[in-house]
Amino acid sequence: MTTPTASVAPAKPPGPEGLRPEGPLPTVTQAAVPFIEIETLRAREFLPAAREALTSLIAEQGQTKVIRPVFNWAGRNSLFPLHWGLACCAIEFAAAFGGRWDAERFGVVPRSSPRQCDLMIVNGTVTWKVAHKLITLYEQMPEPKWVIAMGNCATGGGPFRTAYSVVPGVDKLVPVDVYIAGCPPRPEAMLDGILKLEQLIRERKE
Amino acid sequence: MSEMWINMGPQHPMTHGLWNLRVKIDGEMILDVDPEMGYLHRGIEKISEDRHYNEVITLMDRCCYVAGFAWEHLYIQSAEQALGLRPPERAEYLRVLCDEFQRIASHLMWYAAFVQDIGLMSPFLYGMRDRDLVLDLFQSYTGARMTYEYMRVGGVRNDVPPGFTDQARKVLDWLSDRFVEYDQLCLGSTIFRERCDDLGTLKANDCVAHGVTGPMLRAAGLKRDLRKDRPYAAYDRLEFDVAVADSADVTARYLVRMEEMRQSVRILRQVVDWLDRHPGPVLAERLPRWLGAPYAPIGNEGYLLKRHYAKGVGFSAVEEPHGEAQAYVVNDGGEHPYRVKFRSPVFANISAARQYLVGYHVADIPPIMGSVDVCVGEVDR
Amino acid sequence: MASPITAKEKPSENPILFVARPMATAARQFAKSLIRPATIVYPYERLEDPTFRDRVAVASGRPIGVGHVWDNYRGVHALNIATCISCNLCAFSCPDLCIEMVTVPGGDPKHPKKCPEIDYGKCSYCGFCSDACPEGCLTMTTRYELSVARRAEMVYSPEKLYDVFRTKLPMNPIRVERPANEDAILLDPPLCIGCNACSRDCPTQCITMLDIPKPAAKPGEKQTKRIWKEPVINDSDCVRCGTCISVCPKECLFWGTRK
Amino acid sequence: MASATLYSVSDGLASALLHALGSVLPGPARAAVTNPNVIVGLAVLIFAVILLAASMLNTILLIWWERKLLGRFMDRRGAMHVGFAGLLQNFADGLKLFRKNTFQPQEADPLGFYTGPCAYMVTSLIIFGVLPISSGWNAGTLPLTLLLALAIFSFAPLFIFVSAWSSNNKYSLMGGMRSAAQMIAYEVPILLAVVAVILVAGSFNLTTIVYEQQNYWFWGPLVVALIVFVAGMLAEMERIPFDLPEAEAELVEGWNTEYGGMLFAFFMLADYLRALVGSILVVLLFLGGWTMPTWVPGALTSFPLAGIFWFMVKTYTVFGLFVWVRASLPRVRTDQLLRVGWNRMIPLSLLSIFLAAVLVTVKCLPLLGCVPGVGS
Amino acid sequence: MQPDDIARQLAPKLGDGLLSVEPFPGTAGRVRFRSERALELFRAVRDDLHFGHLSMVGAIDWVDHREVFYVAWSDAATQYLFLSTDVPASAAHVESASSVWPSANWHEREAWEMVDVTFDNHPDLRHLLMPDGYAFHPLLRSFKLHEPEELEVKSRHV
Repeated sequence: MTTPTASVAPAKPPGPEGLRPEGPLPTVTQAAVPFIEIETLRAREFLPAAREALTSLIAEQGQTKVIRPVFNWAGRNSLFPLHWGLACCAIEFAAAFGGRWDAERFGVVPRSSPRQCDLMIVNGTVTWKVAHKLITLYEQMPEPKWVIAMGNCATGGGPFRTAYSVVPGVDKLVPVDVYIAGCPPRPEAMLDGILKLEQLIRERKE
Repeated sequence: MSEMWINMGPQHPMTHGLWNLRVKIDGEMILDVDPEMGYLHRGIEKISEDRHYNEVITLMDRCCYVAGFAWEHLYIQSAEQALGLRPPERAEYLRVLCDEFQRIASHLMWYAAFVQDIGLMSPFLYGMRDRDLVLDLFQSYTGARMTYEYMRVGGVRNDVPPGFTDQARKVLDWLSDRFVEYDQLCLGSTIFRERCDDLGTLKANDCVAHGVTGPMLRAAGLKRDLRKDRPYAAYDRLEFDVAVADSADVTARYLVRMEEMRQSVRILRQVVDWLDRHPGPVLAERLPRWLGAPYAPIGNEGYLLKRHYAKGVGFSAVEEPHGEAQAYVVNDGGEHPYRVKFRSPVFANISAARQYLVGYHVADIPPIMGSVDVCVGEVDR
Repeated sequence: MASPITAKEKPSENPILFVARPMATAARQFAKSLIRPATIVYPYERLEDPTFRDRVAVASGRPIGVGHVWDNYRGVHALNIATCISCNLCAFSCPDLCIEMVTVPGGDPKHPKKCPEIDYGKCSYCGFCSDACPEGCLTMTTRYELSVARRAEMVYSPEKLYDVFRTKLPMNPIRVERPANEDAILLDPPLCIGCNACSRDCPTQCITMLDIPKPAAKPGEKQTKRIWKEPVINDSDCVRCGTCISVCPKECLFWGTRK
Repeated sequence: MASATLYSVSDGLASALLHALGSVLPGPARAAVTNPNVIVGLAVLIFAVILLAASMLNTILLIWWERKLLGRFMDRRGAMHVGFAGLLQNFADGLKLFRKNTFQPQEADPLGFYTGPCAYMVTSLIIFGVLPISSGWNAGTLPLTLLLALAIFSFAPLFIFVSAWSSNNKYSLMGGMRSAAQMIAYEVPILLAVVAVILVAGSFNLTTIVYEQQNYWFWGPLVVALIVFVAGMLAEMERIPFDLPEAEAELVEGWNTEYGGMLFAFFMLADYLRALVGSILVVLLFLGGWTMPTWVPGALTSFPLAGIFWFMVKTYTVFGLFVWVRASLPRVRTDQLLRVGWNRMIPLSLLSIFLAAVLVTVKCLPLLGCVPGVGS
Repeated sequence: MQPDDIARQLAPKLGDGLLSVEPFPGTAGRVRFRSERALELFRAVRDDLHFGHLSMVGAIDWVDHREVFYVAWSDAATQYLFLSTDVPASAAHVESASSVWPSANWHEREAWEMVDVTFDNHPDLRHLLMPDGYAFHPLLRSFKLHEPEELEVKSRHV
């Protein structure tokens, strides 16, 4: 898996608190501080740990020369995204599974249960109210798993990023592998993002 | 099994968006429901107070993402009232064109989601396929499939390209043929009728008391359609009927929506013919450039506004695909709207959920909520 | 207000043999799509490819590509750096504040050339910027594929936008016409101190400083130290960017209708 | 090849292997290795492995077949980029699920959570041992193969309910309960419909039932039983219109909501194994098994493995019918499903028994050979 | 229905509770009333003027006071009616309309959480769009949005 993003500042948790300057805030803008205490890094800490364990295991055993490409082939050709719709991009997400673009051609079949998914396509605005649930859903997905931030709202809050209730980018909550720009992206652009992710899975080394 | 509460949502195939239906069940029977909204609350009304009048349009498209044009139209009407402007006639017809095609697209989206809810698999794809044709038309003159940014205060951005009307006629012909197939797939099936008849009944007086509007209200037999009752844009110059059904159940809502699509096709044929015959400007002439052209100036905006526009308020309503949407725009003379308040039809339709869900089975929730046609974007705003 | 009731409880279809009718419809659809389903095989077939559209739409009679006018599509921007006059209008018009003016080589030290840098992680593709561009150098193209693995790659520098321009993708041809009698920038002469700031910063060089007669000093009044020059704005060259208003130290320029 | 049965093939293979092994071993070990009991044991093992491989391969092909057919019904293409025409798609799915993280929900009961899917998978696989795919491809001449097959087939609700209960999820639980209710309700009409077949064929042995159809297939005279059987099978396989336990719209994924990775793959595979078994049973009981009508040219029926070929053609066509139903019908509701099961299907199946009895009594069965020219 | 008609029909019932009826764009008129007499007005509007359908309830923060407005619709007259009342910002409360029009329920919940106007005798006054326990009222003028600069991608050119 690639390193999530450049926007992640590793020294400081890039959660809601990390967005603000140091020091006490003026009383008026206090209201705009996101109000939910989110343990932003739960999933984020879990991933590197799991990756480290896996890498050391592989290094000890040294057997994956042959198996890895096979599993990478399987993994990239059968990405099951989570079936959920957040906002506008969900409609284009649905259109991509409609007859004209037919994402099933690539083996992409949406599943309703996070337990059966490998891919979370965050297709819309993430609000602080749904942030908990998003992290829960992400943690319910079994490894290996990927996240695609589809559209500008998931990438960085989009037109609503100044609003009091919107998470400015889903990479504040879960690690993101591929960003798709667009507002909303065309279904083709979404398929392009999935192909890009397949490329990343093909190239991954761990 | 004793009584228990289950959460349907926010990630649930039934919701078609982000909301949570808390259901109290006893076995398979529904005892109580409590819709929980706000998972997609983006503060559109607050952001609007921070934007210029034309810049709010970008939010309107994303407010209700299946009926962007209707909400653009709604906001633009109110803003024009608040600023005291009037669009040229061709712009009015173009707005009707947008609205009615949007109604078809929205109802097709509803059809796709609704049949998926009752387990029909292929019509979902037929609906999406035919909706894409309408979106192709939108793209050909606005440049986008869903978020159009097409209407402007005082008119619309640009005229339709040459050859558009012919293509529109082709699509309308194709769609009228498909509506027959849709009916065959749904109404022609005994299972569909068994599933949907006498389901989710909400009688007319309950509809009125709980503020339910749109196809749900018309399915209860009340002939109320703002396009007829308080015609806006060019609707008073167009012929169409209001689709009404009697039985107030899921089948009736299906019938009303299908009939509305047929009526929209009828309206669109007239509009397309009119557009062919009457070329003209699409943007009001003497517009100060920061309203006419879509960009914000710097410096002295306050001066400009005070010079051109006094304070004012705008209140208008349009018949959105989901029902009756209203917008209230307060112009206090500043460069941004002082307050923008929207009334979402689905907001009221969902708030009456207890009236039409309690007493049915858990398996009935998807068809009933599907027949309500939930668009969470406009509920939460 | 009375209109005929159209969708009474008389459905247009009724079941035949329980489920025979929907199954027949599905079978008909199956037979049709055996020849050519509505699917476009995306990475290999593209809707914006006109030959593909003609081939499929005409040859198979399927509803693919009907109604496509792709030139209008609002995708990634193309920037012609050569004709950009650094007027800032795109950045001012952006409702999402995704455009930042950054310095590019080519300007003189006093007037650094600034061109838009667009962050596609914020851009909502509304087209306000290309509508606002007075020189037509910032347009939108039909490119829509923009998926990156790193957030920072979404920021398109002017050079990158110029690369898009050089690919000769179809550009969005729709231009918003200017109103005939547009508001202009007017001068409030008594306030002007003739500082030349507006003329210096005007991106189109449409402001010239003309000498004005120095009034005779009234008795008892102290002579002001102003420079006796006054800006004259050439309305036909002016793009109404408002730079002069923003740089004016005395706020003596304002919007208005020229008589 | 018609004489080469699957068992004789595996027996020959086993004895050849063991004799080859024995020839290089010293005397006493040779005698131990070439002991007939050992040979039989190995032959059974090889037999089982071949059956397993064949049934799994067929199941995966069946999934591919469904995806492609469903795609065309929906005016799209279905999986097409992985392997030729998407043939490798399901292998990719399986491999991926195999390598996914295995986990267990916090509140789940581990015993039921793990044994449920395994038992579901195993019972679905066992049925293939008794299904005669062709004249030679069966596990021998057990007298009651039909009853055995149906008995194993009806184990499933138990394991579904166990896994649904153990995963400690409300949706799973509701799905499991619906599944149990539905399968029990439809077990009865299926068995009653089968009674009609048994009456006409005079045997509980599937091979005998197929040979009884050499002159005329049973679907003509027993059309009522066929309808009941197919409807019941749709319910047993939990396919639309009777896929309530997995009703995606209300119960997220039904009883396998909490399952992921390989356990979910077990459910998926077992579902399609059962679908395959259902289609095979329809072919065996009503469509003449591997036999073909006499008007079909001999060249088409006498090539090697022709029986298996035609059997598979019939099976996949029957499954295509199920896919057609899935593509065009909505889902029914639980109470409607049960009402149809108890109030319509059982009377219908009793009627079919009555009709079969009448037909047998008046001995007019050959006259009713249904497909034109089927009667020899 | 003209503003004068409305005033004539409402005046006997409300007396000094009715402040004025003035023309308002898109509606039959705007009825301004005293917030203490709200319930009587709602009943009169629903029963006497036959505005049976309440479309919208909202509130505006005018900094010194808050305005609560209601939009009602009459099927007979096919017209909207705009009702509005001013409440002081220090004691912003008004009688709930949900006993007269059940549809007011959710609208009042929203108005309460957004503009901080309390509706007395509301059956279920809790948060609708924001999560429980959210302490602010976003549509008040004193509530400021994020500045866009705070949300910039930090390592923009990495």
